Amino acid sequence: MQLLQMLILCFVAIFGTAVVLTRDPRSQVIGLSFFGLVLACMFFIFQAPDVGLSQVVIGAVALPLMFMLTMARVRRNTEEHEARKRHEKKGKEAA
Amino acid sequence: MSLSSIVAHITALPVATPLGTAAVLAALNKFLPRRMADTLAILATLVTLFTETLLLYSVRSQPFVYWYGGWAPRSGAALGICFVIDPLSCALAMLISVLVLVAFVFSLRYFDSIGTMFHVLVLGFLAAMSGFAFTGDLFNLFVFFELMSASAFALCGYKNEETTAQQGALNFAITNTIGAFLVLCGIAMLYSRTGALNMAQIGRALGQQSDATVITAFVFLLVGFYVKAAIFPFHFWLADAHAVAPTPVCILLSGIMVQLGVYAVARVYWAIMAGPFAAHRGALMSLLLVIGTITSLLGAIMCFGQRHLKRLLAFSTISHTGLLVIGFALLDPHALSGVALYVAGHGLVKASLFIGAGILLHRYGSVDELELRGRAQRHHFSGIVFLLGALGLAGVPPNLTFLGEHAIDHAATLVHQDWIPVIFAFSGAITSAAVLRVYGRVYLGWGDRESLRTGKQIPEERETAGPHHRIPAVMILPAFLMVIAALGLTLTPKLRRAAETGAFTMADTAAYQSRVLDGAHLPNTFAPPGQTALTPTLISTSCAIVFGLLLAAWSLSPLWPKQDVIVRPFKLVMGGLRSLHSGHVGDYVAFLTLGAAAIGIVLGLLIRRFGM
Amino acid sequence: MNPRFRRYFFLISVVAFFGVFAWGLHDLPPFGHYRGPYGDILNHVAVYERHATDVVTAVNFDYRGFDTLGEESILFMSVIGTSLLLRPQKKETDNNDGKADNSLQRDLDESERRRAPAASDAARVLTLALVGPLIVFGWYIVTHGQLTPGGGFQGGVILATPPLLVYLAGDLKTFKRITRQEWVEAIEGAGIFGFVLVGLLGLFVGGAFLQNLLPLGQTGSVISAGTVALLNIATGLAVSGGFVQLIYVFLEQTLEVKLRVQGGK
Amino acid sequence: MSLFPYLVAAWLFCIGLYGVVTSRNFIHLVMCLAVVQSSTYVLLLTIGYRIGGMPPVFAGVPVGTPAVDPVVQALMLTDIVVEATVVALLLSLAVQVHKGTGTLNPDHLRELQG
Repeated sequence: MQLLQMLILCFVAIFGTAVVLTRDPRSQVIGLSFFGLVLACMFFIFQAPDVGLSQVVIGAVALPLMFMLTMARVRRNTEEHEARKRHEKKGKEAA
Repeated sequence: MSLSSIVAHITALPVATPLGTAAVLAALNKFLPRRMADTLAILATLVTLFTETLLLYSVRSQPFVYWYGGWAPRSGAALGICFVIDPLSCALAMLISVLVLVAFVFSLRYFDSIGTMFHVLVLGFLAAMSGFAFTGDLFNLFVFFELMSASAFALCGYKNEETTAQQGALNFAITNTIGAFLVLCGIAMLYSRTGALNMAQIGRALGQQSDATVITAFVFLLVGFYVKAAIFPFHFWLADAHAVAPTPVCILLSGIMVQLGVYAVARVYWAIMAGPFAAHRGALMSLLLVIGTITSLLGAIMCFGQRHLKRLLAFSTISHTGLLVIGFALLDPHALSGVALYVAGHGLVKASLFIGAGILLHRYGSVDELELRGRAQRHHFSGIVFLLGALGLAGVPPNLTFLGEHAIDHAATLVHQDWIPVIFAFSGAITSAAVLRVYGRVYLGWGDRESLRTGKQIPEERETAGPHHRIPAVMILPAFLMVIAALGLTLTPKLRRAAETGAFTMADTAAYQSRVLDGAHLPNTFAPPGQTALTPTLISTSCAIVFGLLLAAWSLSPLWPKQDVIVRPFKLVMGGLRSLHSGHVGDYVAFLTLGAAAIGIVLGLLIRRFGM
Repeated sequence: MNPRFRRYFFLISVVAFFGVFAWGLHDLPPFGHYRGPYGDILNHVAVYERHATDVVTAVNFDYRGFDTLGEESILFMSVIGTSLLLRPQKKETDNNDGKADNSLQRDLDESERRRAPAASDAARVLTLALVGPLIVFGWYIVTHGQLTPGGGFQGGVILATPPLLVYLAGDLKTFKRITRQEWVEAIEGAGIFGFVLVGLLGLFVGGAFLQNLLPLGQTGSVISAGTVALLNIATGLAVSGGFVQLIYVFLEQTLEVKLRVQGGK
Repeated sequence: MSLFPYLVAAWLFCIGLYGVVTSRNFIHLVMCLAVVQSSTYVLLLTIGYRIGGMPPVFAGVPVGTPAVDPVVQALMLTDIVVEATVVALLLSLAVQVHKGTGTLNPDHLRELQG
């Protein structure tokens, strides 16, 4: 039992570090959702089912979803900027 | 039934009323007309203010403790959450409500209608700050801290067209969130040690022991709350956030939220840490005096170097919060009463100064000192706010700030820290000089446009709709009422005495603990009577205002050195200070880490190695 | 500071910070030896006093119920704050006229369509079939908070997922209809207001804010633990409304074009 | 050995801060903040743990069986809500910054200097 707890704590430390060191947000968000699951496992192992349940719904689902939507929006922004630039170019050429 | 037992029942209202009203306003977002929302929000604030007045009246002789859910403690162990109603927390809550009321009244003329969201957030902010002032439970303090943050972040980024506003809010949010995590770590460590979350119970369980855990936990709480209070080296976010927030929000952030960070540390110290640090007061005092002095000087110097009016006022807030920390650092109830008076005086004055800036923005569409030069020459009326505000910042009698400074000076002489009035004079002089310079340039048209090229220029759009050629009464009136209140309240008899009673009651740790845990009915603790000399404070404040006037006049005169001939060392120092305030959140967090580590190491060494 | 200098500066600070942290931690009671008394007292009395078998829920909604009011308000304020921050900027709403802008709009719509593949029918059926069970499950979690792990918060989040599934199934119209802002905001506000109301009723009936005012019922039955159940439902409402709005606001950010096009027809 | 779980919490705090300071993208930065926050979960969870304790749920178990601390779990529930909300606010601010400036890199945002 003790061993299992130490093991999961090691996992938490490793996954947390990995999330930080992943510089690309797109892969990082996958790491984050795994990290959320590992945390949830930790809560169950440490006899905290209430917290574990919340962590599953928040940490592993809701948070990554928000991150992904934000990134989609940011990508759209960039596309919009570029599209606008292209248009200005076209307009100039036409003139 | 006595009055106080009836009044006890309304203790929950300062939190419940704003939250309930906020819920209604949010639910009816799409259906309520704007004026209706204004009315409801102002009504809720008035109810809160009225409740707090009743509470203050009922605790004038004896504080009481209110247990939520009726969970009174059993054999000295708290089961639930309590509010501790004592004179100082009531007075603080009243100040909060007054400023929120002013913010609502000012925003009656606020720009685009976006439903009721602004009202909802400000009401949430009000509930959070009231709860923060009253609570006697450490984790509850954290909850209200976070509620305060959540509403403040959103309010700060309110102008979502302006990218600087979003950046300022982002810096604010990131640094304050890390501060909140530090607070939570501190709470966890204290909980692990004592098995309690009630402040009185933690204090009693700790007794006199001050081991590594207790010291570290206190350092974490201190740092977390001082991030909110914008104390060096955690102050960087404040100018970014305040410079860009809408005016009514600035009133709340600068007028009271920042000072609540100082209050939280004072509350934690006297409820929990007075015992453990009883033998180490010297260590804590010297550490905090150093931090407070640096903050105050740095804030004052940066304040004078600004041309963006709101940023200038924001740095002045940093400077004055540093003074509050100096006052608290004396760890003496006399000084605490001074801090309380100073908070009230500064809150009123700073709020009216921000309104002054808001009026200029409304009338002339700018808060840039150079752009505004001479443009308000025909509107001297609103300029009086700046004049009186400058006097308040310098602490000229009969301002509340003068009373506060006097109490702090008195406590300082008791512990032989006679240099403290000098710091007060310096900060007062520089910050009031900055405000007087603004007055001279904007309202009198003195000075030229070139002499102050250094400061940051941030474009700012008008916040208000409607005709801009006149200044609405809802803007100018609250500002006048507040500066007059800061002057008039001083003349009320016994105010000084009442503040001392409040401070001595708050600082009476043993009485606090038995009130909360044993249900003891103990009267307020009264300060020993005695007259104190006014002379040092009078000298200090008159120096402040004289030097302030001279400095302002010099900076507006042709004698003021041009940018390229400024003496080299001064230029270097200013350049260095400026580049520290880089607007880069990574820098801010790095400084936060360094500050937390340094405070921990210094305090630990002073206590363990040097036995202070 | 340049990035390199910042990194070194920070590394030195953080080593010192870690030292301070570890110094504070080494004096804590050793791991695995919780000493109480707060938790132990509650573990002993909560079941008798509250007739709730899940002590965590009893703590959250009764002993420390006031904290939970604050917690729900934090959620509430940040949902309102998020929709305030992400409200359409003026320049975004103003650019719909003019020929050039229209063709720009068409361009953007085109790229949008290319990126989002339509859901297959099988996927739609499967996703929509999940909606019913999820609602039942969420409701179960909300109402059994005092008995088993779970409660208003966890159930509320689960109850917020069906609209998301509807969106995933590609049914934008229904998604828009069930996430009408008026309703979502009303549900959210009702949850918070309900919490405050239960508290105030406790004040008038029992004598203290949030005091229990209902019979405690039979330990182990669904209707037990008095106000805890009511507060769970209020929290469930507030949380589900809050998360639906949160998801909606973020989705709206990515889907501005799509929603605008479909709404216009 | 009895200190190890606490040190994991301290480690997560520090590594999260490292990510925040060196981040070149606000979205990355917010995820690093989530890691800092997870440090508080670990700390709260481990200080309330009792070896051999069961969960504080007494459905079908007699009261008096050794159980872990329910209070820290209640605190962590609050903590998790706080995380979700702070993340939502920060992300919306980041989106707005990107809308206005076209970048998410803090190194490129220098409008607030001085």
